Amino acid sequence: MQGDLLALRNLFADAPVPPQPWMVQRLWLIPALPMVASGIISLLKQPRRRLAAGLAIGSLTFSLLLSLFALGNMLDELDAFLGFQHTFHVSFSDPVPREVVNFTWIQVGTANVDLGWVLDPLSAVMLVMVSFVGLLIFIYSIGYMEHDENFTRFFCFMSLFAGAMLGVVIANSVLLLFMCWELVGLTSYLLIGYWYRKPAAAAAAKKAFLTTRVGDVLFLLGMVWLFSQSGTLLFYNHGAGSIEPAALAGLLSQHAALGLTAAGAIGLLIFAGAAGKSGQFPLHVWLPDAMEGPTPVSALIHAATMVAAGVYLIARVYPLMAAGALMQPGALTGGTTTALTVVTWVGAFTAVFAALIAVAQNDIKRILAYSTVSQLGYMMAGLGMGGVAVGMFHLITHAFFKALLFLGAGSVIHGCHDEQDIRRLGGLRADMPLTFVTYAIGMLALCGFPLVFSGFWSKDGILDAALHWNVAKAPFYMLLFGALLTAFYMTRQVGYVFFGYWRGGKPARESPAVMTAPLAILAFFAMALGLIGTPAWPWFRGFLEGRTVGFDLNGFKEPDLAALMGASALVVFLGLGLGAWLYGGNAPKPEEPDVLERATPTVWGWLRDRLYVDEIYGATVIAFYAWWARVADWLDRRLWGGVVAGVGWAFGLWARLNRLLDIYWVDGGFDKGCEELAAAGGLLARVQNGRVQTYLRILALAVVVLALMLIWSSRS
Amino acid sequence: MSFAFYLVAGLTLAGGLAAVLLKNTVHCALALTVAFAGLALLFLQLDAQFAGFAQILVYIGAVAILIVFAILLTKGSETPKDGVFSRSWLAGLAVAAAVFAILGWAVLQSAHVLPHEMAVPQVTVLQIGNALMGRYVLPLEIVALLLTAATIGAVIVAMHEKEGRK
Amino acid sequence: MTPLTAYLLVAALLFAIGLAGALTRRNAILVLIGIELMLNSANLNLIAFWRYGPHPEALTGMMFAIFSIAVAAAEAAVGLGLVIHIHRHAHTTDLDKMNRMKG
Amino acid sequence: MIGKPIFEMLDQIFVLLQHWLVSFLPAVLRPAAGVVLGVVAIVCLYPALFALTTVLERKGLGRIQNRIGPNRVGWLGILQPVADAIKSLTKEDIVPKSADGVVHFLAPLVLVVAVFMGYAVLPMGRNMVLVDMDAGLLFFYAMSASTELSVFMAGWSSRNKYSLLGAMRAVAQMISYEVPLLMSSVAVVMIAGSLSLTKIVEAQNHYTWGLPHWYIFTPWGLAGFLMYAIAATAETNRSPFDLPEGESELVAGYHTEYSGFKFALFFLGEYLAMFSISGLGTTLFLGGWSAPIAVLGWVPSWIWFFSKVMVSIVVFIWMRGTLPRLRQDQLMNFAWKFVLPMTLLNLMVAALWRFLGGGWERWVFCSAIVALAYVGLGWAGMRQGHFGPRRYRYAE
Repeated sequence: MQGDLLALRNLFADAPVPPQPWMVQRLWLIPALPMVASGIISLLKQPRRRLAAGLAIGSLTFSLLLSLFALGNMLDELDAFLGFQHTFHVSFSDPVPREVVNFTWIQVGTANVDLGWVLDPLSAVMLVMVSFVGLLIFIYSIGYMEHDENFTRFFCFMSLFAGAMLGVVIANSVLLLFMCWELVGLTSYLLIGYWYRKPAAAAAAKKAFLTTRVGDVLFLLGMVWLFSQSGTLLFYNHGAGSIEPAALAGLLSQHAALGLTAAGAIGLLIFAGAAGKSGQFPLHVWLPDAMEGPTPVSALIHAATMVAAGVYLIARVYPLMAAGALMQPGALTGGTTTALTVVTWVGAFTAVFAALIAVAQNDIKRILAYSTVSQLGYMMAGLGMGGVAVGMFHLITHAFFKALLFLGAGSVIHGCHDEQDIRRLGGLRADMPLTFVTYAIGMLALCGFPLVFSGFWSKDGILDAALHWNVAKAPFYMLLFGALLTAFYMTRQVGYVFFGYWRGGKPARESPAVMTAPLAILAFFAMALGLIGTPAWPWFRGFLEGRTVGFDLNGFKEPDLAALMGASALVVFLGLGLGAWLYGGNAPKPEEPDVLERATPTVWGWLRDRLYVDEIYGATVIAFYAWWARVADWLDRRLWGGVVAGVGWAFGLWARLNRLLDIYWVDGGFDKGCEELAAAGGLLARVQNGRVQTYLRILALAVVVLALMLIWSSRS
Repeated sequence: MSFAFYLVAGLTLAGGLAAVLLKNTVHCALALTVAFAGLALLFLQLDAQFAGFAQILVYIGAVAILIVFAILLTKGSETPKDGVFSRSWLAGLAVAAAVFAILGWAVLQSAHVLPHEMAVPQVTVLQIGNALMGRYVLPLEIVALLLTAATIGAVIVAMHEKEGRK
Repeated sequence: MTPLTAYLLVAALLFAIGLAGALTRRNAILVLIGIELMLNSANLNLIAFWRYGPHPEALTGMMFAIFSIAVAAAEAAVGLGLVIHIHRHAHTTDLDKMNRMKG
Repeated sequence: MIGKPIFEMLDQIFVLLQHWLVSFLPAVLRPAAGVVLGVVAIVCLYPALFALTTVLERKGLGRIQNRIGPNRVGWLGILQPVADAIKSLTKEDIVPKSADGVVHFLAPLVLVVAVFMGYAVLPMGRNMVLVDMDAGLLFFYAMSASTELSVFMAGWSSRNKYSLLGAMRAVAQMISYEVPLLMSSVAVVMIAGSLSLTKIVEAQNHYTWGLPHWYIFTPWGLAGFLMYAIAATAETNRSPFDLPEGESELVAGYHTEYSGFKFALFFLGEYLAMFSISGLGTTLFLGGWSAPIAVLGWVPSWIWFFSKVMVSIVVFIWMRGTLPRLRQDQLMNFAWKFVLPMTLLNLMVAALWRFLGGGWERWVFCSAIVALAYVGLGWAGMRQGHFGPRRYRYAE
């Protein structure tokens, strides 16, 4: 059988290879366009607002069109690919069609530093999502940022971000990915600190940059390790890439410390990078603070795309993470490895942990930020337990409804004169009807309201995978609890903001159409996207895993599925009900304590203070550095300072002694000597008569003498 | 040695001598041009076409013109009253003679180990270009940097200092 | 006399002429002219050694000469700029009068 | 095609003629004799072309300026150059008393010789090049750089302030515009991958859908050609860059003190330089001797070369009749702040063109960059008053 297969492959290897699709050759245009736009915008002056926004939006529109084109291309190829497999009854080592374009960037000795891009279902889906959500947020920003004086700078950074993020998506080389990854981090830093005059924003930008750097250093280590072991930086290279079976076999045969294989260890290092970017538990602290940036930034970077880049990274290197446990080489599901188990536990823990904190926050954006951290935990857990499709589906749906929520929050903030404290808002249902309706849709999607909202299906996929996970059942219960919390805190937020009565100062007003139109579009997708991932028609999963799926109601008949859906719906209703009961009718006044705070002030205090993670860091890592700095300072001041002072004092004493000697004994003789020396110096100074030619002459003479010496010495 | 070599070498040396000896500075510069042209011809005789043309382009087209400009800008074309040679010209001449003596002696002493006729090297401009962009790319970049720095430096040094400014 | 010897002798003579010019002329520009001659004679040496050397295909001498031409151009530009500057300050290009750096 | 051999023979007629003439000589002398024949042909042909051009120019300028132009000697004044030649040969050769005799005498000779040298590498038709040099373009520029010195020699040796001023202006102008001239040609060299002019022509002698692959039909080539044309006009001291000889200010520039045959030599040298630089432009950007459409490929190649050169000459004349003279500061600003940056950018565009492969993107990108740069630089320059009218600063 194996021989037949090989013969068949060889047969087709001889056949004229169809040229790569047009789109694959031009895939680089997708990130390049926004980057070029950013470059041009950076040269514009402040008043050129329309041009700047037009350039950014125009370039991203083109990128979106190209991305859609690439997705269509991929769909065609998938059909052809499956048709081929079906006709000839073969299966390829790669379960999905994949087109790569690689080239050598630098050649160092025998090692090639290769860059390249890849188009496969994963990147195609992600490209469309990033450019589409990005485009909507760009349009929204025109309204949101209209009064900002640095409008052009904003669009310059946003455009750069969009380009870099699209670069991360298409990268087929871990180095290219890393470069775009760092660019994304840079733009995140720039945009968090966009209002750099606010000290909080500047501090948050620094915090975000430094915290993600911790993960990135580990990522870099993983990258270097991967390069040194597999000898290539490319992910896919027609069988010679670093995460293709041949290289993985090599990585698996090596053992690192603690019983890990090299593949597992590298996977964990890369996961550290992903955890930094995606705000997973120990490194999540920067994300809530990042809400100091403008709200479109929060929506685009810190909800929809950049933070999801970590999840995307894990999905991209999934074969590496899952190496050794795969049913089939190159498959994108199944198997549990140490690396994936770690991913799962971290994800599940983060999901619950962040949801808990979100319950007790009062800043509208901060609640959403913790919600994002929590949902990213879901995605990680989904990746760890259910494979690429499960995690990515939640990523895509989450991108839409969380962007919607952030933009809705932005609309609220915009309409309520920059008020972000939910206790000072209220009753906006009537004042901002459009915002309210879309926000409610986003909130229900996030809570996972059954059947019509996308969040339900994607979260259900994760819970389903958790239920069938064969390592432990705890993540399932954790995630279920997380769902309850999610429904609860979102209901609390909506109750505060949109129900009750207006507690702020100046009355609120509805935002302009340029802001509400993207909200409406996003709301539509927050509902409709669920349709492509229901158990009856798991098209999305099929697309990512290289299968075609038809509509089949029997999908619901899988064991436990109905019970699971029921349980999850129940949990959601419970959360919604609880929230509505506590906050629905009449939220407390700003000065009054929260309902829950009255019940359990201690726990509430912990949650409000974010479980003291920042304080723990302050007390440990930062305190250690501060202590170490103080020690160094003390050493400088006391120890070395003392030594230096002592030496100085000793020399001072010695100097006094000398001075006496000098005055009464040496001076006489010395003066005489000096005079003699001065006379001799005058004699010598005649040589230096200031005439260039004299110097040149001496130089030439010296050359002659040197040449003579050389010749003479070689003679003897 | 061919007649052409003696002719060109004679031209070059005569040009060089004239450049050093003539009274009128502009004549010196023009004689220098003759020496440059002779050297370019010598390069061509040595089958170094590219270097020869580069020599003409750079030295006759640029350096000679620069020198001429400098002469006119410094009113150097008038012959000074107190002679064109410096006070210590004799010492300078002696030193130069000594240098030539030692150089010539060294060349003649080692004449027997110097190689004789070699096959004409076939070097195309393409090879030179590839070498410049490949093996010698770092020196090339450094020279580019040097030329940029020299341009800026020369402009700044020769620029008029504006009155009334810092 | 082998060709290489002849070229080397011509180069040596040119060098000496240039040196003599640089050492004996009063005018700073003529000193520069002498220096240019010296540089050129060095170029001639490089090219001659390239032509008659063991590895002409390696292009080492040729490259050296080409770079030397480029450097000489820079040197001329800066040198003449300095001369013009000095002339503007001291109103002379006579090197015998330029001895303010006297020790 | 019946006439094919005939057309091929017509195409190669001068080459065949040369071979036939040389074949009478012993084999030893043949290469040298071939070169001598070529030199003689060039030395005879171009002065004749010069004579023709002077009439053309004077008649054309006359038409533009609403007058008749020379019409006395021969039919419609066609023999005017002959009369001029006789006049200049028989006129007294005046050398000013204080002039530097030797240099004064050498200057026109150096000019004409250096200009003639440039023709050695110009391919004037298929197989019609005197020396097919590997570094032909470099040789051409080396020779054209040598003409600057002769201009200086003429101006300085005349001991006349107008001459000297004209010479200094001319040299400064030629040096300034030589840089963009070279730079715009380097773009061609980058794409063609050779300094040999015959290879550059060969690289352009292809056709798609019957249309030629001339470099002028690419974004960088068009921009490069425009810059080349501007720099070439300045390099040959033609109007509107004819400040060095501005009659109203400097009498006649560096050849004020020349008369008779020496003046004629200068005149000849200038026109020869114009021909050679037009020929080089034709070779670099207009496909040299290749036909403008594939179906006209049967027309002898030298006809195409000379027609293209003559068209350039007509454009030169037309510009002289149309454009007023620039000011010195405008001239320098234009060279250093517009033409040079544009040519440098053009180099990058050419590199981009080279590495973007054969798709359509390179057309879009390169055109966009060139157009943007042109508009941007021009706009910025105009705004800062580099190219526009002079803003006077009066003493307070």
